[in-house]
Amino acid sequence: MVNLAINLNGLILKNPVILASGTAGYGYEYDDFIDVNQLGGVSVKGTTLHNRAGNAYPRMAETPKGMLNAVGLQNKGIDYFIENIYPRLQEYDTTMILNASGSTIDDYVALCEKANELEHIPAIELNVSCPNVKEGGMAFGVSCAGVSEVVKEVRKVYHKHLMVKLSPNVTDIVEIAKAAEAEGADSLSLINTLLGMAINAETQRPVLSTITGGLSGPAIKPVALRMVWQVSNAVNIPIVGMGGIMNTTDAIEFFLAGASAIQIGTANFINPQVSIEIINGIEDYLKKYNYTDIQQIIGKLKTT
Amino acid sequence: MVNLAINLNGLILKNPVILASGTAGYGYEYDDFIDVNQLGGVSVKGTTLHNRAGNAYPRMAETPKGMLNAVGLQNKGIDYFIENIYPRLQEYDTTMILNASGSTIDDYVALCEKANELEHIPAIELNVSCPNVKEGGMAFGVSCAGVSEVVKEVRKVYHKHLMVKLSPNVTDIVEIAKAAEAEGADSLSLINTLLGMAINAETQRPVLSTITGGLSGPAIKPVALRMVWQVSNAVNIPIVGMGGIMNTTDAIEFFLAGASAIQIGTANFINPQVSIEIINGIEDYLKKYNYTDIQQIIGKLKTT
Amino acid sequence: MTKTVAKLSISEHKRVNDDHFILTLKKDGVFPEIKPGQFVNVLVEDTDVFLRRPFSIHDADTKQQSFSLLIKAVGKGTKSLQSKKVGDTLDVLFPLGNGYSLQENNKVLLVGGGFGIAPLYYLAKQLKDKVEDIHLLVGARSAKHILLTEKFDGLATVHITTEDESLGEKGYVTNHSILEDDFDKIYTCGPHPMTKALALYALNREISCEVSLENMMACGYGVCLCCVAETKTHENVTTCLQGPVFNAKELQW
Amino acid sequence: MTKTVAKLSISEHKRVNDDHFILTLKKDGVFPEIKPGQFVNVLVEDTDVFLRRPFSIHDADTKQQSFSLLIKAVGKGTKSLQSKKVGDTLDVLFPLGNGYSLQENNKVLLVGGGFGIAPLYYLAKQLKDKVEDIHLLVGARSAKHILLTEKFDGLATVHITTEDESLGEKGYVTNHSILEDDFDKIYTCGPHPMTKALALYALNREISCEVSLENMMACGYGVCLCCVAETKTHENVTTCLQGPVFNAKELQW
Ligand SMILES: Cc1cc2nc3c(=O)[nH]c(=O)nc-3n(C[C@H](O)[C@H](O)[C@H](O)COP(=O)(O)OP(=O)(O)OC[C@H]3O[C@@H](n4cnc5c(N)ncnc54)[C@H](O)[C@@H]3O)c2cc1C
Ligand SMILES: Cc1cc2nc3c(=O)[nH]c(=O)nc-3n(C[C@H](O)[C@H](O)[C@H](O)COP(=O)(O)OP(=O)(O)OC[C@H]3O[C@@H](n4cnc5c(N)ncnc54)[C@H](O)[C@@H]3O)c2cc1C
Ligand SMILES: Cc1cc2nc3c(=O)[nH]c(=O)nc-3n(C[C@H](O)[C@H](O)[C@H](O)COP(=O)(O)O)c2cc1C
Ligand SMILES: Cc1cc2nc3c(=O)[nH]c(=O)nc-3n(C[C@H](O)[C@H](O)[C@H](O)COP(=O)(O)O)c2cc1C
Ligand code: FES
Ligand code: FES
Repeated sequence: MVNLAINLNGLILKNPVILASGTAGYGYEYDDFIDVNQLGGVSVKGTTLHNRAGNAYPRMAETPKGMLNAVGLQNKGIDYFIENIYPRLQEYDTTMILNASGSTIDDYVALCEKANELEHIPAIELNVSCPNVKEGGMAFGVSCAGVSEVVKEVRKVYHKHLMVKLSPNVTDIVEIAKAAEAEGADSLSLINTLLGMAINAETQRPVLSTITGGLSGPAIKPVALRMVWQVSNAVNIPIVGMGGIMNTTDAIEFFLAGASAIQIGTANFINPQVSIEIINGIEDYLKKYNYTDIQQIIGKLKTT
Repeated sequence: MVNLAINLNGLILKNPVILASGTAGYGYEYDDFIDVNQLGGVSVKGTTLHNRAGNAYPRMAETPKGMLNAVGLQNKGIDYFIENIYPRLQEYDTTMILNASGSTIDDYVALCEKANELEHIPAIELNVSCPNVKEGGMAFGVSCAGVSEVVKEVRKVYHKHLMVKLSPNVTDIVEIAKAAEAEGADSLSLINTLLGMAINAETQRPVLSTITGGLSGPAIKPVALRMVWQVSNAVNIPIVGMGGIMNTTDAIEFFLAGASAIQIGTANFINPQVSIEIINGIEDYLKKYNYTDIQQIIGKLKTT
Repeated sequence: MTKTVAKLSISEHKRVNDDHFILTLKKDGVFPEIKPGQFVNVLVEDTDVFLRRPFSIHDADTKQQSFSLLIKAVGKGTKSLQSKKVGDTLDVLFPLGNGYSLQENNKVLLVGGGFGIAPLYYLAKQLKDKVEDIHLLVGARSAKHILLTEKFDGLATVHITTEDESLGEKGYVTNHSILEDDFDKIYTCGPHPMTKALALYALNREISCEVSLENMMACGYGVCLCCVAETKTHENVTTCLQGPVFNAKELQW
Repeated sequence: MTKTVAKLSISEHKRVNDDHFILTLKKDGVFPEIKPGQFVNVLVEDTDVFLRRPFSIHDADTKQQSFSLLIKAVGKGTKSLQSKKVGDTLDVLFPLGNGYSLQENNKVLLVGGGFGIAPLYYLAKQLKDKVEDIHLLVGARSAKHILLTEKFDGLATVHITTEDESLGEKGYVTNHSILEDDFDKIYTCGPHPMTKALALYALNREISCEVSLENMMACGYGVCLCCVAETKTHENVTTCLQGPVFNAKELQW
């Protein structure tokens, strides 16, 4: 038997595979395709203090082995979430993570205070890295000072597992990661999307209503792997890796680079069952190489 | 008739298509495939003051719609170049650009002083963005202070066209671009490769001898386009755009985003004739939409 | 309405004209109920295609356990599908979306533009028993761009407009004289300018109107929020899950 | 030696065993001179393949204007090539690299490991008139992994090693008794551990030895500097342009 359970600095996941925020919906949209209870976790759609309509259509552009999105954190706000969505989430036996965004420190704090009361949600993923709205947190996420400030204030009111989601649009992700760790983050998740752009050469217009958007999918995997590797060598809290994971092999690469768990984002759009296939694939990989615990490959990249 | 010639702040190109450094060799390697004289220009292999053996093999990893390289500026140094390669380049009727790299300011200055004497080379592309060697200039290229310092010192000794090649591995490429402009750069070229990594899940080892390497190819096009767009809206000197250009449509997107010329890199490996195909394709596009001059589409992205 | 993702084999590949073709797909085992106006999301395994491609269900046959798609080859993905052969398999996510509502009515009008005619055939078949008098209005640039109207023989009275007057009345569907008739309901699908004009026409005349949208999609099952349309109350709703069919009066035009 | 990039049609597709096959490609018009040890770089139009894939030239026929490749299906690109059909076209860059030198000699040994046997067939044919006595030594895990040795009938005396002793001598090529003979020259191609062992053996015995390397490549024509091998003088040389064939004594082993 192989142990896939992961203790993420106190947050227990039955296995290391989480649906990534913004691609997971609230989990229940996947009921037709998979048994959501088999997942390690679900990071639900980015939630803000107040209702947000999101950006104008079009919000999507296909790119080589990737896509740009400019959703802009469309959601009905935390109160609506608590009243209408949270009750449904309690029926699931998987780790539900609330992806939390804000435009001011006060917003983040107010949001996280409310999240702290949600019994069935043992963790928030603090999104300081959404590139698609002016107030999406990326302003915080791209400087050490910004990250320090948000994490510090949120830490005061949020007493459960605080995962901080980092932006890849920075010169040195290691210093940002260290700043989050220093202010009390329990874990780090990375990477959010890379800021990109698409143009329609026929209409001579940007494809997205917002001109620029967030790049995700296999195209960004090399950058994501590099950042997970760099950060895992620099901090002592666990890392949740993501960015372009499409199959088991990709997932294993992230574990070797130092991720204790992974998130599946864009790949769900290509195959809504891929998360379960990857869980099974990880088990097969571990068996094939005679491991008994997923822990045995985490960070075990051989570099000599 | 359509005019494809470009005046790049004094540097005249017969058309806006340049072979990118590190993928162009010295131009003559393409003699079997294309008429090199039909190109707008050739940016020759990154050259340093002294001989460099480059990094150990393996230096390459294929990634989704892209590749990582870790060549590490292998070249025999500027003196060897002047003696053995430069004479051959004089036979070509295209704009030869010397891609110049260094590990110290003194190196850059010494190199550019020598380059200043080369009659048949009217421009250098100052590479402050090579991610593959500790001393590859990326240390300079990722901070405003670093870029300012290099450009300022080189500007004192180099009196021809000074193109500065920017790194995409930064939080804010606009401020870096402005720093280069302020110190006297005649044009900017972007982007160099994104720092990435590849892992072999079977051997559990990095694919590259250097662990991390530079990501190029279509995968990075959305990031490159975004940066060209941002920089072209912020500076007054012309921009040479590159990153994942595979065909005419991609090229047109870069012109619309604000590039006055483009470079073709990784695409050459897939099709060594692609540069000529793109030159013809640009002409066809302009005719189709009734333009008479390439200038008429540069920066003409419609955003309202 | 349970969605599935399944590998379906192509049982028929029919050329309509140079750039239109019909693929019939068969599914073994459980076959879901399919409503007209619903769509599928197809994985195209080609170098330059990444996301799935959505297509309306053109016809469905529960007994045969099959359904068909009417596809126009416009780009990389659709051209790759055009080159598929009978016996090849496609990975398909289906059925997606809400579909048209199927009330009893006296006289209804179906309006299709371009490949917007695709869902109207299955719709007409399903309305047959419920509606007295079904009319189909289609428009195109010229006669040779008018597709498949013969399929509607016995299902609907067909009206045609062409811009060059090569068939039917001259002009656009929105000028056709049949619009002067009194209809209980209009069902439409097609490019945005056309559906918009029709929606406004219907709203103006206070005719109940259902519009199917063709917004760009990433997932097709309601999680990415990329495909949204704006409602009258300035909310963004997903066209893949809450649509693609909307009551015209609920949307912001 | 002019390189070209051309669309070539597959004139023959021959299965060797489950994972090995031979593709024969035909070129109309000018046909370049091809030397044994040269290779081609093939564009594989498949979703997950980006760069070209290099293969040695297994045989060439100037009159027929064709050449063939012996390919082992090991991954995405080679599996995609395996599924190609006669009549399909491939975009190929060729001929690339320097090739083996073809001196007159009394007695030479050709050593192949895995698909390293690929270039040795064309080499043996070209050496036929120049060399008195040609020997071929191949090794594999067991008899069923020994490929195509029958092709060398009349060209070379074949020697075999298998790890399980199911054919020929037991062990590796580097232990085979034929190595005790006196050879004027050794030509070899195969996985690095094998070529290395042979190179060291030859250097030790002061036998002239040419080694063909299979380094990973991006361009194949000398511009990317990704495929380098290290020389005795610690210089990095391109295996695609300055190689793939090297005199064993020039390299750092
Ligand atoms: C709900 C729904 C139902 C549809 N039903 C049908 C149908 O029954 N038959 C049919 O032929 N097509 C239908 N479409 C449109 C079809 O999905 C697109 O034509 C297809 O995705 C184009 O793929 P491609 O790879 O060939 O084009 P690409 O190479 O990706 O693009 C070619 C051009 O088409 C544009 N384009 C791509 N997707 C869309 C889109 N969804 N809407 C508008 N423009 C687009 C691109 O911007 C580009 O200009 C439907 C779309 C939706 C959302
Ligand atoms: C000069 C030269 C001549 C060659 N001649 C032949 C030949 O005649 N017949 C033949 O079958 N193969 C030959 N090869 C090897 C062949 O190019 C690779 O097997 C092929 O590129 C693998 O492609 P793939 O997409 O199937 O594998 P991938 O899916 O890309 O990779 C599968 C596995 O193979 C490894 N791999 C990929 N390329 C190479 C390589 N170049 N060297 C070592 N390992 C590699 C990968 O790391 C991976 O582990 C030659 C290579 C070179 C450089
Ligand atoms: C359509 C879409 C919406 C997203 N929304 C969010 C979000 O609300 N909050 C967040 O933290 N990340 C969001 N992301 C980023 C993903 O969670 C993930 O970090 C990124 O897509 C990289 O992973 P991938 O390549 O596997 O998709 C979104 C991504 C996509 C594609
Ligand atoms: C193999 C390789 C070697 C490169 N060497 C250099 C170099 O020496 N100097 C330089 O400025 N850029 C170098 N580059 C970067 C390219 O010039 C270009 O900026 C980058 O590849 C992005 O463009 P592309 O996606 O079209 O390849 C190299 C790129 C590759 C792939
Ligand atoms: S396409 Fe993803 S929500 Fe509609
Ligand atoms: S493969 Fe590019 S130099 Fe050899």
